[in-house]
Amino acid sequence: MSTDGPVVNVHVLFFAKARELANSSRSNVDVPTEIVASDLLDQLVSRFGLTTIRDNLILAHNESYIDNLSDSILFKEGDELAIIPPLSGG
Amino acid sequence: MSTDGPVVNVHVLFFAKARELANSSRSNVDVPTEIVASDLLDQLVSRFGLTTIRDNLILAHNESYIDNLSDSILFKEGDELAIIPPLSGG
Amino acid sequence: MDHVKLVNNPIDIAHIHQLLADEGCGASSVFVGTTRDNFQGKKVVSLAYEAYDNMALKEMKKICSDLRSKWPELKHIVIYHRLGTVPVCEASVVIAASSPHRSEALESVSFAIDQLKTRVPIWKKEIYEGDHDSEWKENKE
Amino acid sequence: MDHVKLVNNPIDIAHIHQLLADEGCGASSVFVGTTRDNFQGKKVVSLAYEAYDNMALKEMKKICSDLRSKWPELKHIVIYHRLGTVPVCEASVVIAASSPHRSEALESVSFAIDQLKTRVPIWKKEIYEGDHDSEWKENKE
Repeated sequence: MSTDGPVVNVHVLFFAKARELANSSRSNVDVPTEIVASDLLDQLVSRFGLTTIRDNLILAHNESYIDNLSDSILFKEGDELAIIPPLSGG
Repeated sequence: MSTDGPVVNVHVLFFAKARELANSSRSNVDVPTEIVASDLLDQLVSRFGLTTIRDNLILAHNESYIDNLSDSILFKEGDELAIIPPLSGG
Repeated sequence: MDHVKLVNNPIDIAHIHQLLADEGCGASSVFVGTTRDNFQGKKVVSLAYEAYDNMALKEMKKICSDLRSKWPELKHIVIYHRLGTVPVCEASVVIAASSPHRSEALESVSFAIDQLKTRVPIWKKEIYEGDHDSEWKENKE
Repeated sequence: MDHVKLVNNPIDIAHIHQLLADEGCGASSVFVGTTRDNFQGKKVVSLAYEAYDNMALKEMKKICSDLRSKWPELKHIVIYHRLGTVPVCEASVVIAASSPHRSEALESVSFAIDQLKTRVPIWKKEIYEGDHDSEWKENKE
């Protein structure tokens, strides 16, 4: 990821359509220790080829939804980040 | 039943508490060919010992509720009349 | 299809679910009413149900028609009521429906149980432990 | 008790009803979501479900807590979701609850299925007959 400050390595999980587009269900990525969620999402989208579904994605950090993409996320080494396409359980 | 005009013989069915008080589940009774439901109910209540539950009873004529006790009922020979205490199915 | 029945034996719940199955349906809702073990501090041993059979079946069928006019998408409807003695924990009534989408199945079953309690001529008597007199119950409006 | 599970095999509905049984309960409500055979004129052969397992279980447990704070009388709650391939007519999700009185059981199950669809990270892909591309579905708000 493009970043100037300190970075940590986190696990990124991909599901459903995002998994298919990324051609991967899991990846390890260096991320800044603090970053605005929408900036992070943009970087992941471009790196993993998710442009076509960008506007439908949300993020979960350590198994909790990031409700607002304008929020900042604080990362620690080994955190889990998930790319969440629209849900369709039930 | 006390009546002056033409009468027909009908089946009267008793259920639940009414059955217990009447000591019977079924009886044949002569009724006027036309009578106001509340008058009929009063006569049945006194004849079959249902005074204690009078205000909680409704009637069904040929398997249909008589929604309003001030309605008149028209009877034919062999009709079915039921004394219905408060329902408690379910 | 409408399945309406008064039964004298335990109701087979798995069978109810089979009656609802349909390839075009995405949702089934099943309500089961069971005998509780207590009422106002008295221990209930069992319930005894009786019905005005013919009229009860007629009213149960009317409930089915009412459901179908309110929720035309409904596929299968089941209304079974047990009569006679029903021990604690066993089902006295089962109301179930299936439909392509979930809201119809859920709403129609809720509506049907309320209807059943107010208009189907069935009565229950609670039989208590000890020397408490058994009691005819009364559904609230 | 709360019973929350992701399962890879057919869900045993009779077992769900057993989990709900309780002597103090008068009511059980069971919702079953099943695979439909059609979508916009295309014939559906099966559904493939995948989940973010740990988070899905966490969200399912949160739904249980939410139900218990909204309806404190609830006795047992069951939320089972099947993963992998689910053929037409088989259950993908079962949500069930028991309570002393019927309104809690009925309302909580309706509420829970809406919650599940909006917040539990599970996805389904419809697999169609013929040469139609399979499609990731999207729950409506």
